[in-house]
This record gives sequence, structure tokens and C-alpha cells, in this order.
Amino acid sequence: MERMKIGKEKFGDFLAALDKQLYAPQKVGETLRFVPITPEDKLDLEFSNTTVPPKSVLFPQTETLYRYELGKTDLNLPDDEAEKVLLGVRPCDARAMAIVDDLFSWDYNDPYYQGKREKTTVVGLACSDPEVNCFCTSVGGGPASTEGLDLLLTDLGEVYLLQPLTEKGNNLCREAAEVLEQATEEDAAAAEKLHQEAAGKIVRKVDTEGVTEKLMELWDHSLWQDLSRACLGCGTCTFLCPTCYCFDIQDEAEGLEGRRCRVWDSCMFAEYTLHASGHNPRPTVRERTRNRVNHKYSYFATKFGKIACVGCGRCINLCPVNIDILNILAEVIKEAI
Amino acid sequence: MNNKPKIGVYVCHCGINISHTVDVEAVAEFASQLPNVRVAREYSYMCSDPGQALIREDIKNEGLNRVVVASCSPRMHELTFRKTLAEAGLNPYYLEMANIREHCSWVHGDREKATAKAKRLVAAAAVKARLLEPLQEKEVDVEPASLIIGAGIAGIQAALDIAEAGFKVYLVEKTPSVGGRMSQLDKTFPTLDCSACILTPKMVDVASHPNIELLTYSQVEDVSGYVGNFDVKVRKKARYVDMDKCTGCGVCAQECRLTGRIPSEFDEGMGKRAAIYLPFPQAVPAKYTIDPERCLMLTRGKCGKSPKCVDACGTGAINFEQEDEIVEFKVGSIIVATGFDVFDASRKPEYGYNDYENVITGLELERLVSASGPTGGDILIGKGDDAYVPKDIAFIKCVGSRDKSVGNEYCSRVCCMYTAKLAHLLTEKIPDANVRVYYMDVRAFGKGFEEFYDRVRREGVRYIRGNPSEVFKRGDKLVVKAENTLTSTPVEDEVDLVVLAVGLEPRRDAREIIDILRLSQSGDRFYMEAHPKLAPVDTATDGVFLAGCAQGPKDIPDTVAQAKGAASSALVLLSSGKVKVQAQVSHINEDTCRGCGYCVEICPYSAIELVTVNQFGHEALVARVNDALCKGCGACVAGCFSGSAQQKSFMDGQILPQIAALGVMR
Amino acid sequence: MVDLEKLRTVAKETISRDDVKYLIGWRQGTYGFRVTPCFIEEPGEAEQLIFSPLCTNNLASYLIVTEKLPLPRGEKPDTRKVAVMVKGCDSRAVVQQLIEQGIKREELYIIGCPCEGVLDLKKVEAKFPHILDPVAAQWGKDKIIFQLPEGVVEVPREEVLAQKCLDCRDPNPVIADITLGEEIEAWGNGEYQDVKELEAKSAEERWAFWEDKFSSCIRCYSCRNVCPMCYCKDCILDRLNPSWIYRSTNISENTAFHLSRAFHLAGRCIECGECERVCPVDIPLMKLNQKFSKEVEEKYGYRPGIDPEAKPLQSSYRPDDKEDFIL
Amino acid sequence: MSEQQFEPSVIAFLCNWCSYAGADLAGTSRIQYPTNLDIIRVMCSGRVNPLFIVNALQQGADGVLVSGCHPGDCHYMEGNFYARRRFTLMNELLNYVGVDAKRFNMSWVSASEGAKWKDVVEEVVENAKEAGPFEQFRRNKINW
Amino acid sequence: MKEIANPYKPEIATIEDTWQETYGDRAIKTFKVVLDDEEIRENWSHRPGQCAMIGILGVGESMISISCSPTEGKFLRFSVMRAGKVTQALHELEPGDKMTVRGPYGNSFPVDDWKGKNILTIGGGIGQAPLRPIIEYVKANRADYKGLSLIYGARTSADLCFKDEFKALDERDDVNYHLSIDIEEEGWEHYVGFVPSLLMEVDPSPENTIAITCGPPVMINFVLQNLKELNFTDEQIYTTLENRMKCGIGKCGRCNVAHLYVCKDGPVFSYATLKSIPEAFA
Ligand SMILES: Cc1cc2nc3c(=O)[nH]c(=O)nc-3n(C[C@H](O)[C@H](O)[C@H](O)COP(=O)(O)OP(=O)(O)OC[C@H]3O[C@@H](n4cnc5c(N)ncnc54)[C@H](O)[C@@H]3O)c2cc1C
Ligand SMILES: Cc1cc2nc3c(=O)[nH]c(=O)nc-3n(C[C@H](O)[C@H](O)[C@H](O)COP(=O)(O)OP(=O)(O)OC[C@H]3O[C@@H](n4cnc5c(N)ncnc54)[C@H](O)[C@@H]3O)c2cc1C
Ligand code: SF4
Ligand code: SF4
Ligand code: SF4
Ligand code: SF4
Ligand code: SF4
Ligand code: SF4
Repeated sequence: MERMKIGKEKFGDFLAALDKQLYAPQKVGETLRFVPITPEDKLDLEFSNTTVPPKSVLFPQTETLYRYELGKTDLNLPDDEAEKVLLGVRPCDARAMAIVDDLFSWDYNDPYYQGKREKTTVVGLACSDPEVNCFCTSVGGGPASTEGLDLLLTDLGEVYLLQPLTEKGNNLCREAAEVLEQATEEDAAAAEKLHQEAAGKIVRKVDTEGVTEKLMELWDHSLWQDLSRACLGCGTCTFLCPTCYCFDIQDEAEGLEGRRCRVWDSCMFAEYTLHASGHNPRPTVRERTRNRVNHKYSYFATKFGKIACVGCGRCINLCPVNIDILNILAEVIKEAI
Repeated sequence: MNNKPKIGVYVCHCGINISHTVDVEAVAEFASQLPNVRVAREYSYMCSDPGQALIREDIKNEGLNRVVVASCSPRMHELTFRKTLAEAGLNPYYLEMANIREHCSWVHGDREKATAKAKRLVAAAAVKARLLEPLQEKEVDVEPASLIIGAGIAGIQAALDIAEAGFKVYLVEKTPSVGGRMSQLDKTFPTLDCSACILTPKMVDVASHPNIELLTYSQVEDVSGYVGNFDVKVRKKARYVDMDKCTGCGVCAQECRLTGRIPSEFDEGMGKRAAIYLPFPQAVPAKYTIDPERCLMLTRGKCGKSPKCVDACGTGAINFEQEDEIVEFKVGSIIVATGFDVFDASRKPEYGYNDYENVITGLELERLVSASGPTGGDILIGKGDDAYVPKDIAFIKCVGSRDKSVGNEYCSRVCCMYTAKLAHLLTEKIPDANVRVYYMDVRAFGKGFEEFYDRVRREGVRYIRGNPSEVFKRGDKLVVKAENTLTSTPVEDEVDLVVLAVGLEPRRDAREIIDILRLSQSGDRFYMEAHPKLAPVDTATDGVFLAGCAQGPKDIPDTVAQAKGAASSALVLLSSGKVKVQAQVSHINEDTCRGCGYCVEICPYSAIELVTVNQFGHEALVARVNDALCKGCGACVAGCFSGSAQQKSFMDGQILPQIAALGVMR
Repeated sequence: MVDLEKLRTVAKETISRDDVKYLIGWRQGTYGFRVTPCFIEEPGEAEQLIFSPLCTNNLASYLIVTEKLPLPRGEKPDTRKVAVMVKGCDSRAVVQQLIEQGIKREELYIIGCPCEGVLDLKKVEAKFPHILDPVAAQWGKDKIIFQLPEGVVEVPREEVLAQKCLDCRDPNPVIADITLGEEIEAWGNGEYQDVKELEAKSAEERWAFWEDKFSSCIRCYSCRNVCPMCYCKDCILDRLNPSWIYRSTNISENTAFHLSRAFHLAGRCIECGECERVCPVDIPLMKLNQKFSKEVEEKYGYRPGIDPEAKPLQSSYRPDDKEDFIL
Repeated sequence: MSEQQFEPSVIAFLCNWCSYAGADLAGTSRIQYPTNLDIIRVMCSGRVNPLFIVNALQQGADGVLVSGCHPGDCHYMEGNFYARRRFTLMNELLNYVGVDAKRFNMSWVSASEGAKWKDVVEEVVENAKEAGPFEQFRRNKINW
Repeated sequence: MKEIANPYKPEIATIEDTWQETYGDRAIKTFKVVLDDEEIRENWSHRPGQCAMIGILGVGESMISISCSPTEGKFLRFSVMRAGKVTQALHELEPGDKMTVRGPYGNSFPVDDWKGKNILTIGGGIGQAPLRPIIEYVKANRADYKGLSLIYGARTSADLCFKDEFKALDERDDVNYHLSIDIEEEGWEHYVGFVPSLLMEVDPSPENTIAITCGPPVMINFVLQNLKELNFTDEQIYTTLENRMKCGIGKCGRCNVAHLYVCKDGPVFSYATLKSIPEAFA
């Protein structure tokens, strides 16, 4: 389908025309994350990126696998997912979804993730104001990358340009055809220009060529100890990474009902790999940091052919002790030569 | 070993006491549905023999391994049912009770609601029962000996009682002689017995009793272990006089270069002694001691050409090479009878104690009136030719007692009466004396006290109600400035002697014993008893008892009474030969303990200590509980952030499910 | 102000000592205003060290969180000293750790750095976004002087200083083996303005405030991990048996977590503000911590981490402690 | 809860020696009080972990009570002093985050105060009633 | 949710029998369980070496090796060592109780490729559990394989699992076994010492032999060394790895050794695969 556009003031009408659960970035506490909204809610998409990535919708931090009555054995699976629209997803985070899709669908399908993923239309917003630690362009993305998106919006000032990318995207435009207008060539050109400008603003870079092999070469290198030593083993870098999907499964009771649920977990936690015997194959922050970086840039790449990092920069922005994945990669590249 | 919990629930009707408000059948039926419940029954009297038999049979036949009894308060029958379990071969701590009588049927009228509550209580008991662990009740042997610290009248009395009962006593006295404060007194109120006359025989008894090992001039250095099994280390200080050789003749003291130059402690500094000395004539043991802080030989290494004492001593008892000796022994119980110090009157500078020689304390006056005192019993103030007999004499009471400004809020209990006694003795010794007593209140509470007080007043001693604000010198006289609060008139009383009725304070070195025995102090800084009413001779440390003024001010009869109490408490332990230790004690998971020591600080019984352990090659501090000391309060558990301290039968893992059961059951 | 030359000389001397294992200090981070903790083992590395308003990290945390690998049989642990650079607040952490026996005094060499306040990076980065090249900063009179790529910029200190520093009462280390620089006069007033504002609101308003904050928590436990006072080997928040708090994130578990964390720090939190700084979702944790600071100060005259001889607040009591809420 | 009067659930932690015995005395004296309060017995109020309160609120309590011996009367001498400090702090915290102050109560009830125990129960239950059903962070109120 | 098969949804199974293999803090208990759903029970098939996620509703799940061979019947066996919360709760279960089971998971021993070879198992402690199905499988298809040798050791004789089954082997002449304990015990007729030394004592020939080892990490490391010394090639050596697992289906992330997921690509690995992979023996 062709490119469309809509006046910002009419964006609410666009949303109203969609008979779906809407999710958009809103402030919860002090930070932005994707939460359910109604078409009437005020939308403010003028931000660099959300603190909590949209994975929280497709792969919620806590997700019930099934419920049961305590003491009984009948399992109640959750209801089917409703149709959802994720609004204002940044291209890097959308690419992360495309990456995570591989994981959740290899060999076994993950019904919970897939159930949501399939019912979700991802509406992206081209990034106009990358932050200092954004490096999407180094890992195969860009401020207007479309991978993982169904529809891309570009903010042209007065209007949003809508660029449908998939059938789901087309459907949205169809459903809301009434309120949309055809976009012009000039609009498209203006968007293209904005996209390029944004890409030009990205300052941090890394050369990922051969990094997969280099990482394995440097398995025992002292850089791991040196660069991880300050790590606190907090889960920040992983919990908020859009491509991190580790989880734990736990049973919890609420009143007389019990449920088995999965919750986000992090490979940076010491007890993540701790065996019941007390043995821990990754006993210190050194092994854990190495695993995090290797997983993204080597293991995942070996297994799925893609680097599992989209360059959103969250882990760098939010690490309280300035453990900087780009810095680590730079060291790796330097040492491997 | 995990065994699958199989719970039996027994709901008691208690005649109709429970069943008239609680639908016991419904409760039992409900209980039978609870997880892990194998049988649930109701019965008219669970505590009766047939009721208990029911439980025992089910344990045998149904293979029950946990029991819930829903009946009266566990405070009533927990022990009964524990025994029932034990009789059936089950660990008695696999019992949990639900109190559906005192806490339910007796306090509620609404049958429906009461039944619902009973169900909740049973459910909570059942989830806890599920998680109970078997506990062992341990018994430890008691070493048949006692340590008594302090040989004042309290320590002496307790020692004699215990020794008489046939047990070994180690009586440790810090000073060279037994006797304590009482030996300093002249006569004792209210009967005016001569102190020495009633005390000396006991002192001698103590020294000669075959069961008593007297360790004078000695100090307890360390006590470890726990009730029944204390290991004691005592330092016998060097006297520099061979106890076996010394005959107590005293020529050494006469010859000593420092004779008459050193203030005598016994005479409160008013008399003088030599560097080698006997504290007082009736001292026991009657052996001389060299004061290492004064003796020229010991302080400077030289005493003239040769030490005169050595030259004088016919038996060659003096030995400057003598060294402190450490004695170690084991005891089953300990009595602390370290007594008191008198209030230091210079802390009330307004009374001029430091400034005027004719301002003295009650204890000094005791020495003055004593026939064995520095003046041979004459009331003489001042030295040599200037000495005079005072005529106008004022007592000021409550000096250092009932006085927030010096930190002593308590009443010293003896000053009122010793003032009356001393006033009486003064009027006896100085017939024309004019004695008045400034007081806030007169507390004549003991047997014969009021009568004695009355007698003294009738003898002409004037009691003036008012707390003097100042004592100062005007010409030859001292002026006591006060306000007579009964007449609201200011008074400026000119006198020759002011006697300060100083109060009693904890020994200045009380801390030593606190640290050694891990005792606590009450607000008044005296050693704290386990319970002010019901355990006034016990302490928080099992097997350690208090006697006499160490626990708080008291007179001789009370001191002796408490000493006898402490002795009999100690004897209970010694004669039974065994002590049971708590089973529901605290336990620390050393893998998770972070060694912060919170529990150590918290434990009122000093049952926990930090120990260094090796964790994979690294040293780590962890807490460890001594089961024999822990009383099972659980205060440490709630104070442990890491959840490492857990009290058996009251573990977090057992209480949280109880909370859930009660919360969820609505 | 601490002279860099002196700092590095002292550091070199320290690390050259036979009885010192390594030194924990700060160095310039990988970009912009960032600073990172560093572990100096060779005298040569001391050149990296800095001390500036950017040095927010409380390095005392590393004294206790450092993971110890099992030692091979027979090998003795290295018990040489760890040298650590501390600001005023950080030094209180050291004192409190000493009180709680988390560390041994003889295994420490404390380099005190009197501090005129560190920056709130969130404020600074909002003011000067998009800066990649390393920026240095230093203290001026009532202002902070930045060496930005485009030149030197001065900013009034209130605009960029961390909130905890604006109220700081302990700019000088309370414990140190050596102190760099002159003592600084304290400016904080201990009025707990923030807490009082919230207290003045109604219960409903207070809950609305916290509900919003707590519900945004992602339970990453950064706040716990960074805290110099959180050093249980096995935190009850992670424990499954018994399970105090479930791992799922919702207002129930999140609130329980926050109340537990705050409670466990009552009378122990030394107000370094690290927990709040590291929180990726900006939960105002100091408002909870300060509430306790205020209460323990008002009720018990207690300030943690000041007196190494003091007994911990929660393992002591006074018979006349206030009890006005008790029935 | 529409028509029916709200019946709050109150969980109480009582020390064995004073308050539990006081509650026993209320029983032996047949003093009547509401059924809403359920007792968990511990040996000493010093055993009660303040986090139990948080947990009780999570698990379904509308109100909580901790009761021990009067200061100075603790069977274990000091336990209630620690409890007092801990709960003073926990009480402050709960209030501060906006939990109705009426939900958390603490009392000193001695073994001879059966009548006081009744008053305490009535007051605590009344408090919980006034505060209403606890929903702020109750576990089974969570929905997803 | 019904459309896609839900690999997280367990089956309910009933415990038919239990044995206490060993006692003490880290007791081992064996469960024989039968799936409740008849259709699933009939269609269930696992291969030697696979695992299943077993659990208790309200408590949690644990990954446990299936310790029986499919040739033994339509039931499953699990030998569980008591360690954490879930295994502790499992130990409380008795015949008649329910548990949840999902799986089977992971790869398996390539029993087809091994036909015509000598099979040697080297186990330590609870490590015998994953080896038992291969032993049973070979016993059931005895003609397909040549020699069958078992080496097994534990700390003390009381810590040995499947004792009765070893005894029963005395009856057969087509299986030989060697037991060891670490410390001398009265009445013990077998070897005293560690499993790797017993291996050297037994001195098996690498000729046409597959060696499969499982046990604690230290033991495995020494066994590997010794097998090399005995001239076993990397391809002849197999081991099973145990890492923490939560999902069992290659999603939750924690069981990885480098790019391999132990739950999917393992737990059975040939040493040829593992030796190039860092962290495999961490
Ligand atoms: C001026 C005055 C007049 C009094 N008049 C009367 C009276 O008339 N009638 C009356 O009933 N009461 C009177 N009393 C009170 C009476 O003195 C006490 O009740 C009595 O002395 C208490 O005896 P005690 O054994 O507890 O303590 P103490 O007599 O103090 O004996 C304690 C003993 O322990 C020793 N000791 C202390 N610390 C240690 C240690 N660490 N190790 C070893 N030994 C140690 C001391 O040296 C001392 O020998 C009077 C008190 C005063 C001050
Ligand atoms: C109004 C008041 C308030 C008080 N308040 C306090 C206080 O707050 N704190 C405090 O510490 N003390 C207080 N006391 C003092 C306290 O009551 C006594 O110290 C205590 O009760 C004494 O206990 P007892 O066992 O010696 O005597 P009692 O309590 O009198 O017990 C003696 C028992 O012996 C029985 N008996 C008597 N003669 C015989 C006989 N011939 N044969 C068999 N049995 C017999 C009696 O019936 C009685 O049961 C108070 C006293 C009063 C009057
Ligand atoms: S690793 Fe860091 S930069 Fe890469 S996607 Fe994750 S959070 Fe973003
Ligand atoms: S790298 Fe940083 S964010 Fe990640 S765990 Fe370590 S300290 Fe936390
Ligand atoms: S309070 Fe807890 S963590 Fe601290 S020493 Fe005691 S048991 Fe260990
Ligand atoms: S339970 Fe009480 S007595 Fe026992 S160790 Fe803990 S604090 Fe001490
Ligand atoms: S750091 Fe923030 S988000 Fe993470 S657990 Fe703490 S409060 Fe929650
Ligand atoms: S709670 Fe926060 S402010 Fe307090 S000591 Fe810990 S990290 Fe610092």
C-alpha cells in the first residue's frame, strides 16, 4: 500500500478507528514505558526512546503460564490474546523483536510470545534525535530501519507520514482509511531527508566485522577481568535490553489460587547459573559479563546468524558504573588483531 | 529425612465449653479436607485419658507424624499433649495447638462466626504442623561446685549455706580479707548488735570450712561455658607474703619504713597503715599483704639498705619474688555478691566535703565511733592537739541518693536508718551533743525500723525537714543552709560537724564482672536480676545468681535473706545434678550469616557469639548459638536481616504460611 | 579541593606499599561525563585517578561486594589491605560496615577526599546532551566548572549537584588514614525538607505517589546491589524458601520489596544516594531512606556511620524509647 | 461487601507470656469480643519480624496487631524493647507510604489484663473496619 | 492458546512407587511415575539420555534425567537428589501423589550409532541416574551390542544408588560391573578409592568401545584425562552436562555453554564437541 499521512491533531481519530488494544509510551513513575492507552489519552512521542523497551508488552516481565487451584491439578491456561497495536516503537526496538522472534520460534514455538506477537501490529516512529550512545547503524539498523515493523511513522512536523510495511500495516491503514490522506512525493522526500539527517547524528560506532570469532579467541583474555571488575551484577543492562529474553519460571500463590509464571531473569545475576549443589559455572562478574557480551555478539550470531544487539544504547546509558559494551567491543577488536 | 507429613487433627468439645459455641463437627470435617491431613476427629475431652489414647492409636494405626490439637490454650495443655506424642513414639515437637476455647468459644457468642474462626485457627495450625521439625530436649550435667564472687556478708552467708549442703565452694574476694562493708560498721541498726561480734564468727567459719576454698586477694579473670559447666579462671594476686609462713604477728608492719604513712582503706582513710598490712585486726585470713603500689621495694626496687620487713620477719615469710597465680576450676553455678561502694561525697561540692575536714561521710563516722577505729571510738575531729569533740552535729540525708543531678534516682534504703543509728550513737558518746538531721523523707520500712526511729527522736535528735542547699564556713563553725519545708522558714544552722549520709552505688569496677559474666545492668547501674519480682536473685544468665548490694541497696537482713535465696537457687541446680536446655532454641545458618553481629548484641542471654570460620579458604565471621544459653525468645531472629537466625518451631518458614492461612481463609 | 597531583602521588605511594593489595578509585569513563570505578594494582596506573564532582560512585560498596572465588586447598587468602578513596558520605559507609563487621579495619587503608558535592548526571546530561568526548569538571566557588569540548562552562552548583549533596552534612570523611585536601565546612541543615513535604500530604496522596513509583520498579535490584550496606550473602529478597517476596513484578510484590529494603536499611543507610542514582527507572528511593534517617535522628538521636563505637540502631534500645503509637 | 457489613480480617502476633496469657484470661473470664482477630503465638514480641506485617497485608489482613508485655516486664527482659523500636520504625514507614495508620497497631497487654485485651481487640477491629478492606497491595487483588 | 502446542504445559502424573536410594542431607529418592492421560502415556516416547521437567504445582519445577529406558515399560523413573526447594518437596511425595511432568527434553545417546560396540559407563554419585537408561537399553537389546561394563562409585556404600540392581547383575554373565567407595568400610568387597583410579584399575580397552561418563565436575575432569591416557579418542567419549534449566526448550537462556543449549543440543555431548567449547567444564 502507498504512503499515507495524517495531521497530528487527528491522530486520536486514527487510533479510534482501530478496534484494537493500544499500547503507547506513557510515563509510569518517572520513566517511559509501553502501557495500554485509549485513543483519548494524550500521546507524546517526542522522546529519544523509552526506558523500558516494548518487549515488556510481548514478553511481559511477569507472565502467567497457567493457573491452578492450590491442591488441585487442573491447569487453566490464559485466554487468547487480543489484537494489539504498539505505537511509537523506535526502529531499534522493532529490530530487536525481529531478533527475538528467532529465539522464540526455533525448534519449539513459544505459544505465549508468539500468541502476542502474531496479534500485535507494530507501529514505529522514525528516530529523529538519537542519543549519544545510540549505535544502531553499526549493527545493521538505522534511525528509520523497518525490520520488525508493520508501519513506520515519520514526524514531519504538522503531520505524520505513514509507511505501511506489512500486511498488518496495510490493514491498519485500511481500517483507518477515513482519517488518512494520501502522502505526496514531497512528504516522502522530506521524510527521507529527516531519516538521513538522523543517521548523521549518530556518533558512536563499532566495527562488528569478525567480532564473533574475535570474542571466542579472547576467551581468557585479561580484558574481561579489567573491564568487568566494577560491575555490580545488577540486572539493569539486561532487564532493559530489548534483545534480552532470559526468564525464570516460578510458582506463586495468591490466596487459594496458584500460578506458574515466568519472570524476567538476568545472566548478570550471580544465582542465575548457580547449581543447587552450590557450584557456579559463572562464579564472578567476569564470567557473567563475558557471557553477556559473547551471547549477543557471538553465541547468538553463531546460532541464528544475527548479532543480538540493536545498538539502542540502553545498557550503556543505564549502567551505574559505566560498563560500556562499545568500549568492551573496541578492546576486543584491538586485542584480537 | 523428609517424611510426608500426615497430620491428625483433634477437635475437642471440652464438655460443652467449646461445642456450645463452635460447631466442632464442622471444624473436624473442614480439617479433614486440609492438605496433608490424614484424620480429623472430634472428641469430648481430648486431654482425658481416652482422648489422649485416641491420638496415640491414630499415630500407631494411621502412621500420623504430626498432630494438631484444637482445644484450650497451649499454655494449659501443650505439655500434656507433647507427652502423649512422646508416649506414642513421636517427637513431642510435632505438636501444634489451636486455641479454640480461650481464644474462641469462651469469647464469642455467634456460633457461625466462632466456627469460622475456629476453622481458620485450625487451618493455620495445620499448615504450621506440616512444617514442624523434630527437636531434641537436651540435658547437661552440673558440676557440683559453686563460685561466689565477693566475700561480704552476702558472699559469706551464701558460701556457708552451700558448703553446709555438702558442695564445694570457691569464694573469691578481691581484698586481702573477707568481711566486706559490714566489717567496717560499728553497730547495726535497728537492734544495735555489734557488727564485728556477729560477723567475725562467720568469717572464721568460712575460712575453716572444709568445703570452702577461700581465695582472698584474688580476682575472677574469665568465665566461659554455661549453666552447670562454667570454666573459671581466677588470678590470685601476689601478696609477697608466704601465707603458710606468716603467723600474723605484725612485726613487719611495725618495722615498715612507711608505717603510719599510708591511709587505711578500712578506716576510710582516717587511720594509717604500713605498706605491709593487715586490713583490720579481725581480718580473715589473718595474714599480711604488701601493697604493691606503695611498697618501696616493689615500686622503686629498693628499700633502704634492705627491706625492714624482711629483716623483721621471724619466719622469713616475705618474698618479693612472688608472682600472681592463676587458678582454674569448674563450677556449676555462680553467685555474684560484690556489694557496693558509697557515694563519693565530693560529687556534691556544695556540701564542702573536699574543703572542710569537719564534713565527713556516714561510713567515716562508722569508723570514728568504732572502738577499733582510728580514734579508738572517741569522736574527735581534727588532728593532734587541735582535735576537738563536736557538739553541734548535723546530718544531711540522701546525699547521692534520690538525686537526678548525680544520676542516682533510687533510694539507698539504708541511710535513713544508719543516720538514726549514728545519731543515737553520737548522743550516747557525747551526752551534751546537739544532733539534728536534715531530711527529705524518713523511710523506716523494715522490721523494727519505725520503732527505732521513734526512739532516736525521743532521745533528742531533731529532725528538720529540708534539703540543705549549701554548707560553708563561718568563723570556726560550719553553716548548714537550708529551708525548713514544714515551716517554710530559711535556716542557717551553725554546727561543728556535718555528717553526709552518703548513699550506696554500684562498685566502681562493676563493669569487670559484667564483661566476664555478660550480666546486664538495670537503670540504677546495679546488676540486673532476671525478673524484678519473681526472679530477684536470678540473672539473665542461667546458673548465675545475685546476692546482696550487688543487685541493689539493701540492709544486712535483706542481704542475708537474698544470699540465702541465691544459695538455695544454686543448690537446686547442684543437687539435681542435671539441667534441661531449651529445645526451641535459635539456630544460625552459617552459609548465609553475614557476621554482622546484630544477633549477638540483641540476645539478652549472650547466647550468641561470632566465630571465624573457613569458607572455601577465606575467613568469615559467622554467628553461633550456644544451645545451653539460648532461652528461645527469638529476638535475634527478627533482628537478623539475612534470615540466617531462625528459632526452631518458630521459623519464618513456619510463620509465613500461618499468616497466609489466616489471611486466605476469609 | 583535592589536588590531582597530590592524589596521584599518595595513590602511588599507597599502592607501592607491601601491605596493600589494590586501590579503589575513580577514573574518567568511556564518554561524556561518565566516571567509572577503577582498581589500581600498579603504581603506574595511578595516573588514571581523578577526583572531581563527577566522582559519584560510592566505592565503599566494593569493599564488601567483591566476589571471592574458592581458594585451592592450602592456599592462604590475601589479607593485605585494600586502599579505598572515600568522600564524606562514602566514609560513613565504611564506618557503618566496620560497626557491622562487614570489613576489618586492619584490612583497609582509607584515603579521605573532602568533597564539595558531586553531580547528578541526569541533571548534567539534560543540560549538555549528546556529548561524546570525555568531559572534566572541577569545583569553583558555588559553581561547577566544566571543560566541555566547546570550551569552559560554569554552572551554579545548585543546578547540577545531586540532591543528597545539596543537603550534605558530612562533606569530610569521618574516618581516614590519610586525608587529601583541606577540611570543608558543612552546609547541610538536616531538615529533611523532602520528607516533610510528603509527610504533609494525606495518606491517599502519599499512596498515590508511591503506587506510581513502586509500580514502575523493574526489580532489577540495582539499588540493592550498589548499596554499601546491602551485603547479605543470600538476600531474603532472592530466597525461595521461605519466599518472603515473589519474583513477579506487580504493585504487591514491588511494594513489599520496597518496604523490606527500606526497613532493612533503617538506621543503617548512610545517605550516599547510590541506590537512587543507579535506579534505571528513577524511583526516588532517597525519599524512603531519608524518612528513616529523619525518624532515627529525631526519635533516637542516631545517625548511622558516624561513630565506629556506636551500637547499631536496630540491635540496641533504650528503656525509655518513645512509644506514642502503642495502644 | 455491598449490603453486608465489612468484616475485616485482623492478624495478631502475641507473645506467649503476657499478651497471649492475657487473651487466655479474657477467655477464662468469658469476656466477649469480635471474632475478626486471629492470633499467631510467638514466644516473645521480639520474635515478630516487622516484615510479617507487610506480608500479612499482602496475604489478606486488613489490620495487624503486635502485642507484648509492658516495657520492663518482658519474660526475656529485653525482647519487647527491641520490638518497640522495630515497630516504631515499621509503623512510620507504613504511614509514610500511605497505608492507613489504623491498620497497624501495637499494644502492651499483660497476663492479668483480660479486660484490656478485649478493649484492644475491639479497638483494633474497629480501626480495621474504619480503614476498610485493604486493597493497596494485597496479593490476590493483582490482575493480569 | 490451544492452536499451538504448549510446551510449558505439563502433564499430570501419578507416583506409582518410590524407593529411597540413599539417606542423609542429600538423600536420593527414586520415583516411578505414570502419566494420567492415557493417550499421552501411550504415545510418550523418550530415548536414553533425555530429561524431563518434573514439578509440583505450587512449588516449582526441576529438570531431572529420566532414569529408565523406554524398553522398561510405560512409566517413567526419576532419581532425585534432595537439594533445593523443589527437590525437597519432591522427596515428601509418596505413591498416589501427583506431580507435573513435561518433556522429554534434549538429545539422547546415539544408541543406534553405537550398535555393535562395547559400552562402558563411568558414573559417580547421582551421575549414575542418566546412565541407567542406557544400561537398561543395552540390556534390553543385548544382541545389538557387544560388551557392557559399568564403573560406578560414591563416597560411601550408603551413597550408592541402584544397589539392588547391581547385585542382580551377578546373575548375568553379559554385564560386568565395578563399584568403588572413597573411604574404607568394613565388609566392602569392592574397590576403595576414586572413580578415575578405578577406571585405571579396570583398564578397559578402547577398541570398539564407547565410554560414557557422568558425575560431579571434578570427577568428570579426571575421568576424561584418564580415558585419554587409555587411548580413547575424543569421539569415543560421551558425557552428559547438567546446567540450570528453567524451560527445557531452548528459550530461557541459562543452560548455555557458548552457543549450545544444554537442554536442546545436549545434555549428551561427545567429548569431540565439548573440548573446543570453553565453559563446558566450568
Ligand atoms: C554507713 C553505712 C551504715 C550501714 N549500717 C547498717 C546497719 O546498721 N544495719 C544494716 O542492716 N545495714 C547497714 N548498712 C548496709 C550494709 O552495709 C549492707 O547491707 C551490707 O554490707 C551488704 O553486704 P554485701 O555482702 O552485699 O556487700 P559488701 O559488704 O560490699 O561485700 C562485697 C564484698 O565483695 C568484694 N568484691 C567486690 N568486687 C569484687 C570482685 N570483682 N571480685 C572479688 N571480690 C569482690 C568486696 O571487696 C567485698 O568484700 C550500712 C551501710 C552503710 C554505707
Ligand atoms: C495493697 C498492696 C499492694 C502491694 N503491691 C506490691 C507491689 O506492687 N509490688 C510488690 O513487690 N509487692 C507488693 N505488695 C507486697 C506483696 O503483696 C507481698 O510482698 C507478697 O504478697 C508476699 O508474699 P508471701 O508469700 O510472703 O505472703 P502471702 O501472699 O500472704 O501468702 C501467704 C499464703 O499462706 C497462706 N497461709 C497463711 N497462713 C497459713 C497457715 N497457717 N496454713 C496454711 N496456709 C497459710 C495464705 O492463705 C497465703 O496463701 C503489696 C501489698 C499490698 C498489701
Ligand atoms: S546490548 Fe545494549 S545496546 Fe545492545 S540492544 Fe541491548 S541494551 Fe541495546
Ligand atoms: S554491567 Fe552495569 S548494568 Fe550490567 S550488571 Fe553490571 S553494573 Fe549492572
Ligand atoms: S544477625 Fe543474622 S546475619 Fe547478622 S550475625 Fe546474626 S545470624 Fe548472622
Ligand atoms: S532466641 Fe533469644 S535467647 Fe536464643 S539466641 Fe536468640 S536472642 Fe538469644
Ligand atoms: S534499582 Fe530501581 S528499578 Fe531496580 S529494583 Fe531498585 S528501585 Fe526497582
Ligand atoms: S540505601 Fe541508598 S543511600 Fe542508603 S546507603 Fe544504601 S545506597 Fe546509600
